[in-house]
Amino acid sequence: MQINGEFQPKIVAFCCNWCSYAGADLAGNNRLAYPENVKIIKVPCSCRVNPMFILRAFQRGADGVILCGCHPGDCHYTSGNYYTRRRMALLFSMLNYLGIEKERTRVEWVSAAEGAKFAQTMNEFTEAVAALGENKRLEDLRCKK
Amino acid sequence: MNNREETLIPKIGVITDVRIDTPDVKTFRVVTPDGKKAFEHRPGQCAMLSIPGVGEAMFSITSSPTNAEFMEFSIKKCGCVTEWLHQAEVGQQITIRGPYGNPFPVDDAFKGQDLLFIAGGIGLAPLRSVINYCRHYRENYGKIDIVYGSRSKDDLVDYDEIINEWVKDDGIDVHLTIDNEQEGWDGHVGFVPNYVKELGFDTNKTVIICGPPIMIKFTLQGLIEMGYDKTQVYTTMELRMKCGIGKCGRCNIGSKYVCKDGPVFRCDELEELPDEY
Amino acid sequence: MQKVTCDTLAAKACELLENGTVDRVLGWKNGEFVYDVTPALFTTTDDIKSEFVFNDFCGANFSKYLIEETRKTESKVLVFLKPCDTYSFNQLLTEHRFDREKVYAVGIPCEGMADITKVKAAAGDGITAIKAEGENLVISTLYDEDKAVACADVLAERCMVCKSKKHVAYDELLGEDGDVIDSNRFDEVEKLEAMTEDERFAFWQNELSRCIRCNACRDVCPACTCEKCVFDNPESSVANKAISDSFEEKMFHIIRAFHVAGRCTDCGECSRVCPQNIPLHLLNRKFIKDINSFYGEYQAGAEAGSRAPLVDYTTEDIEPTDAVLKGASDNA
Amino acid sequence: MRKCSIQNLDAVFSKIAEEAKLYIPQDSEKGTDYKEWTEGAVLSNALNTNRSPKDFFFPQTENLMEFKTSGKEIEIIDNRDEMEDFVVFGVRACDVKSFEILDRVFLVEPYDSYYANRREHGVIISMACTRPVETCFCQTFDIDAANPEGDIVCHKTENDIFFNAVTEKGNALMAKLEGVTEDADSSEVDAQIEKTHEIMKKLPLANLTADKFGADKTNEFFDAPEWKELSQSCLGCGTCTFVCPTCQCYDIKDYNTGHGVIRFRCWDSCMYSDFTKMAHGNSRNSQLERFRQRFMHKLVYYPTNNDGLFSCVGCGRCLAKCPISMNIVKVMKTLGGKDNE
Amino acid sequence: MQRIGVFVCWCGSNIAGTVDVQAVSDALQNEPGVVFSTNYQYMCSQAGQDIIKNAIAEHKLTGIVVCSCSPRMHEATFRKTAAAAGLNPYMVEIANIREQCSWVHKDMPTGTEKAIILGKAAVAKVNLNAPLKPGESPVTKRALVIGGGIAGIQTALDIAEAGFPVDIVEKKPTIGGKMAQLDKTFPTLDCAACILTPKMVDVAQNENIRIFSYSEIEEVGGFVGNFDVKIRKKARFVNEDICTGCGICTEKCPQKKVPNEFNLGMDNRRAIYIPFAQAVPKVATIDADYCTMLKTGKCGVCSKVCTAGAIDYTQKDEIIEEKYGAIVAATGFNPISMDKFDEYAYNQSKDVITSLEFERLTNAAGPSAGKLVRPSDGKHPHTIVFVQCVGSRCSACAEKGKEYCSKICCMYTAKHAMLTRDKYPDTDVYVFYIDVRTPGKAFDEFYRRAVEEYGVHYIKGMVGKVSPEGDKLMVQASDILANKQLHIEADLVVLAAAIEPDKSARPLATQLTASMDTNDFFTEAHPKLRPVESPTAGVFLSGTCQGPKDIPETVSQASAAAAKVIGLLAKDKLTGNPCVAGSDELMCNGCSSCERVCPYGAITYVDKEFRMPDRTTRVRRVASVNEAVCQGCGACTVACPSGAMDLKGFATKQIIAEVDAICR
Repeated sequence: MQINGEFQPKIVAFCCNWCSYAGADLAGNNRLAYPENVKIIKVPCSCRVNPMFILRAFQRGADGVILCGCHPGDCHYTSGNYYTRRRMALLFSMLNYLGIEKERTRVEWVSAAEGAKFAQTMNEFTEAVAALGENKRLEDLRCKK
Repeated sequence: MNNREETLIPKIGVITDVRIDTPDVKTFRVVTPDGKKAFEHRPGQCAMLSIPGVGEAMFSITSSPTNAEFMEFSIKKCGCVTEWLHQAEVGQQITIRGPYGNPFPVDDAFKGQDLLFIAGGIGLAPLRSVINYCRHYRENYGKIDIVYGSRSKDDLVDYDEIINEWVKDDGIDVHLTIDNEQEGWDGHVGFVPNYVKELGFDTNKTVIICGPPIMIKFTLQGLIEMGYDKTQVYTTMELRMKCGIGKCGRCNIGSKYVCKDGPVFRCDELEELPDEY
Repeated sequence: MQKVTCDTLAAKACELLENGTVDRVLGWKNGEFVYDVTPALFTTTDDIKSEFVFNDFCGANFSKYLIEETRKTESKVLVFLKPCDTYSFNQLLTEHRFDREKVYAVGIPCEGMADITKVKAAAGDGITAIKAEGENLVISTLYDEDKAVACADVLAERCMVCKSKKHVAYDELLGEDGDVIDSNRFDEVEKLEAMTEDERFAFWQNELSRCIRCNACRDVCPACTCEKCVFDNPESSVANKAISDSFEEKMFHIIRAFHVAGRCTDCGECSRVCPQNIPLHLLNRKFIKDINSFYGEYQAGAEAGSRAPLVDYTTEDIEPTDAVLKGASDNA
Repeated sequence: MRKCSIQNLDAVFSKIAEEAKLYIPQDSEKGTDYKEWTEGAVLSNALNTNRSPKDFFFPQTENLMEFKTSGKEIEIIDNRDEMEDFVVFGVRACDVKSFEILDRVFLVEPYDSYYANRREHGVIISMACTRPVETCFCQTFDIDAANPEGDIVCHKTENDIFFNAVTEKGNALMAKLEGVTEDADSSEVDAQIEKTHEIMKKLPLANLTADKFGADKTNEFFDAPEWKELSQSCLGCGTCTFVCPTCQCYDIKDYNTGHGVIRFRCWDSCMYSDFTKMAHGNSRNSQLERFRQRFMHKLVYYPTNNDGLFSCVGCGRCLAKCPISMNIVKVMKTLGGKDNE
Repeated sequence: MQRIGVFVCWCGSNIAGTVDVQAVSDALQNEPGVVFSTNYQYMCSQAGQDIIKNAIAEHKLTGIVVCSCSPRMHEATFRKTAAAAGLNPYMVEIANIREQCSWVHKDMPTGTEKAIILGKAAVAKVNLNAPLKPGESPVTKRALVIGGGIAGIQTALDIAEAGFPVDIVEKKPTIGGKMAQLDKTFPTLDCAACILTPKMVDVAQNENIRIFSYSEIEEVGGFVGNFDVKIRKKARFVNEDICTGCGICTEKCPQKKVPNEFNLGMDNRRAIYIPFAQAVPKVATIDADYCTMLKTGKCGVCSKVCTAGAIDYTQKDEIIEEKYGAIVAATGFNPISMDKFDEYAYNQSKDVITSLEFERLTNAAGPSAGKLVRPSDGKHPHTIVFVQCVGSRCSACAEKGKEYCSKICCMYTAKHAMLTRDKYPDTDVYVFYIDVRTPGKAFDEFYRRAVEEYGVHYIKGMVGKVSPEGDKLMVQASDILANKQLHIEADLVVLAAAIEPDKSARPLATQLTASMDTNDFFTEAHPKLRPVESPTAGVFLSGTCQGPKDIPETVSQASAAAAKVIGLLAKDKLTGNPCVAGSDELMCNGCSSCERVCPYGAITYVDKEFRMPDRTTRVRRVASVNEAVCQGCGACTVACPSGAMDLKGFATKQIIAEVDAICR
């Protein structure tokens, strides 16, 4: 997708309802701008995100997927983000093993008080994905416009 | 590209009327966007209706071929396509292709015969096209008896057409029954197979049965006890059909494809086929 | 050449049938050719005597059959388990997939099974007979005279890097028990990891593009025992029956590997049955290697009831971003 | 009969490639498959390819049409692009026969236009077999491996390749190859055919006969007790149906791409548990019924509907690829009575 | 097909300023399922909610999407509106186009486009929503207060006042907390003990309140309304019921050299001690680390002299299990350690003390019996220097101290300065400050009295260095207003140390699954609208554990927390969270993966009979979710390979529909 020439990546962010979604709200309260390529999906906890959702996002045209959760130890459900950490560690390592650029996927722990960190992470991540260019390795041609 | 007719590519149909027959059966009237019938069909044939993204399913065409303006389908809600159709409103477009299956032999085996239609529940839908066809060409056929039963009064499909038209026609006897007692119903109460035995028809009739498999099984036994021969009894089958043109290989019983060689079978033909169904 | 002979197994099977401990035996029967061995259920001793077979081609892992077998009757079924099968046996027990009392497991030692593609490559085509003599196989073919091939050269890949000759679950053991071998079974994975991202993508694109989605890998895998697979279930919105885009073959294999991660015992059946010879075991081994390096050595099925890594956690686990770097650069 | 030396076979290939896309079987360390010919591609002399050439005419997935829905309206788009000509070289006798079997399914009224579209644009150059293997049993279905059918029949001898155009499509293509081929008599070819027939007689499955089966034999085999033992260890995977050159069953599915719905057709396997699953039940519930359906269709149902022509060509792929080594030969031997051995 | 209504809020100009709301509502009009789409200035206003109610009635809507502010703000409001209009409250989805769109993207076209996409995602989700009914769980009518300072005491008293039983768990041998250590309190200068002790006595005498002193929280399980807590009652080797608090043992105990932490180590106490006279419960405690009897087994003086025979050396730690409906965190604060501030020579000279130590020095029950003396030589200090903001308001990059203002130091330093000048008119008092913050009632007048009436030298400037020379302390400081350097010879330097949460707060937060900010203060559910509740349902915050505050604020917050607890305990039934997990029996393999990942143990296994197609029945082990215990985290839905386990409200189909809508 091109806007005024340069490539605008599509980023899907899964945010956990208790911490990172609140962090995103805080970034909004403090008017901390981050690129509009990022679209946030609210999930009860980061451990609700199934690897199928991440692959589905790439299939339907996303160029980068970031998963935000509470800091380990802070999870509202005590152990949710520990499981996320294990699952995503293995999944990302496998995706990279299959040759998919490792900068396309990322996990970030953002607490409800870290609005600035949320905005900064989104800026960083969008730049990293924009640098990689379009997602050619995990795309589904049928879903392309 | 060859110009031969594309079999798998459907036409567009518009639902022009939705009539609620029973709590889980609705009758849909379908025409092409420019108001005409999608295609001509023979009594007992079926058509593949589909909603893009939901799926495709085979439904018997319940309106008679003599009806020129539209085609009707009585559909019971029991799967994802039927569920979606039951939520559809008038004006909703769907896709339709067909006609599929070989029809009831109305112009040869049935001609001049006394006919006995036995239907259970939604089973009336495929028979309604034949009944109305025979009523249209009333003179070609002898006496017509209709035995139709259902779970309860409000499960009788197409109830008002039966009461206002069929009953009033001369030479047509309609025998309605429901499975168990219900106030506001003074007709017969009991299962269709027993009711057929009770009525005791003479055995020169050609019988057409359609309904749940158990009903067909017991009714068939009853008829044979009454002296009927298997060659006089016709039925339609209900199997999973995908392509509708006898190629995708899933609706076969033995070497016969229900969608191409059926769905209408004479009971003796069914006899030869293995009882896979 | 297997240490334990076919007659010892047949004798044991007949003995257990006669004394009533079991009422049926899961064993092997000859297929069409000598290398074509079919898993079979024997109920009478003379069936066993006439048709029971055990040779270098009995690679099938029986533990998955036990799910259906133990549901049929109340009586016990005899099953012969090679060392790698016993790990799947334990893993299925951990997941309560079959009733342990209804199984009488006999552990049999295994010197490694032959891979028919390697045999055909070595002996040329038109194989009419294979006889095992000492440490090699004598293969007679239509076109040229008999050829002797060393067993070691035609061993299946999973047997060359066999991870353990130790039986971890059995009611009775024929022959003595071996022990765990620290084989270099991750060399192949490390070779792939050493490649660049583009090379890896090209490698997997070429391999996975040949997949015909016949589900053989899923239907034979002892860790893939769902009542209804998520890919066969239209309600799951990821239902996928055929590959109509290169993405879908990656999706199927990544998600299948993820579902068995931490539960796969690396028995190699998926690669054995793949009609397109895709090295599927390299996907599962990558997960095993990562689990070992991130969360400590873990062998699925080593002991029944153990907690698989993906349903466990510690508060100090490695962060995903470092995990990707560690996963890729472990050997570089 | 025309011939050319093996050395300048590449010249023939490049000539053909000018006319149409050329696919030849090429080796890779993971088996042999049809790949598009490019300069310097080496023709494999493996007996059979991993995937059968059925894929050229009846691909594993094929978009039928696309729907665009907005509100209550539906628009149907048939976005098939014009199929250009292609040539498949090196097809063995069994695979060529499979096309005839598929033709009797798809080219019969009601007409399958997708298959027909590909069939018309495809030219088959078949290659006679010289080294059949133990899994071959094409002679059971009276297919002559040494002298296959096809638009152009090739015979590869010691140092030459002989071309024998049969159909007019074949002749049309041969006409274009005048420059690179020369006239030849068929003596060398006949000798080779004879030699191959000798080898065919020595194959392990040489005297496997199918005359016990055939049209209208349904009731004889339907209730046979042996089905239980034959199907007991079948996994219900789709390998045998997907490697088989004559399996014709397909499924029609819709895929929502976010901006439209693609209706596509894909191979389906009667061995799958949900093959006949309906809203209110499944007519083949157990693996025995599904297993029986597959082999009854090959050996009884298809011949009944196609005047005796069996729907198996004896290529041996299912023998080699079945995870539990259960296949049609074992079924024929078990059901066909002891004299079949 | 659902009939969905879309309502786009302007939020005044907050959204309409950078998002073309009309374009959004038009674009969403022809999304599948949408039958009505409008926009209005304030959807959350009464008028806005009426628009929704009328639309539901008029268009017979089955689901509504509100594109407005964050669901954390008004999801509850719009759910109530839908319920009032007869629609199931869980058929409502919120698209967050304010905090996550209009406020963070300035450019109108792209902002509008993103708002439309977020709207489409919400519509896609509502299309697949099913009406949910929240489950109900009983409420244990008992509250737990963790921490016995003024905050805990006030909360406990108010809850008990409403008739509910309360347990206070205090890790020290007595309740009273920091306030018990203070002398006077600003701005009214009334004596801390005089206003605290009566409340402590009330607590002791209130039959609804049980005090677990010298105890800690071992483990917290369960969820709101049904917490089950394990309390570790540390062994104090004195039988509480028998000990009368006479104190003879505390005089006779031979082990005299135990640093008295009540006086911050400025004097010593015995191995068996009562922290201070008005201690509640007034019961002796044996300090296990110093008692020779416990260490070596040779002594036992205290048991000999104890008339009541209350000493019991064999007492062990005791674990008490109790069920609670609500938990209040009141863990209080501590001054930060001065080790990192060596420029003030706190560790070199005994005469450099913190304000709390100054409180003890001026307190009649303190180490110097109320006489203000120098801790080094006991002489009266003639020049005292107060240094403000020690460790408070430090910039983030200074690796020591806290970024925030500790709020109470300006006032208590003014109090110290005024009292010192009042009691010892001959002493010079200097206060070095950055800003003097007196925001409370009668605070500024109090501070001006200290300056005008009592002649305290307030100097705006920073103290550069304090170097002990001989028995004097050379204070180098700068006076910003007069712009000159000052060198003062001080006898005593008092540092207004910053305050930080008690060390026990962090582990407790993990136990309670309550979230904390980077400074270990408990995070409140909403900084402005819900300051006394933690995001974790059933956990409330009282006092400085939530942030620095003085005593009046602490007490008011304590009562607020009590009010919230009373509100919760007054209910007989708690409507649970309906978005809980559920398993499809037909597809469940019974493999226990979900049972292992469930943090609440909400999943159990039952054997169930299934009729197979060939009419045989088969018994299979399938999962069943206890909807009252499940909190809806969703860990089990990913652990389940076959997708049998799904989460109501966040089903796999719904999330995938959202992903599709976003990436379309």
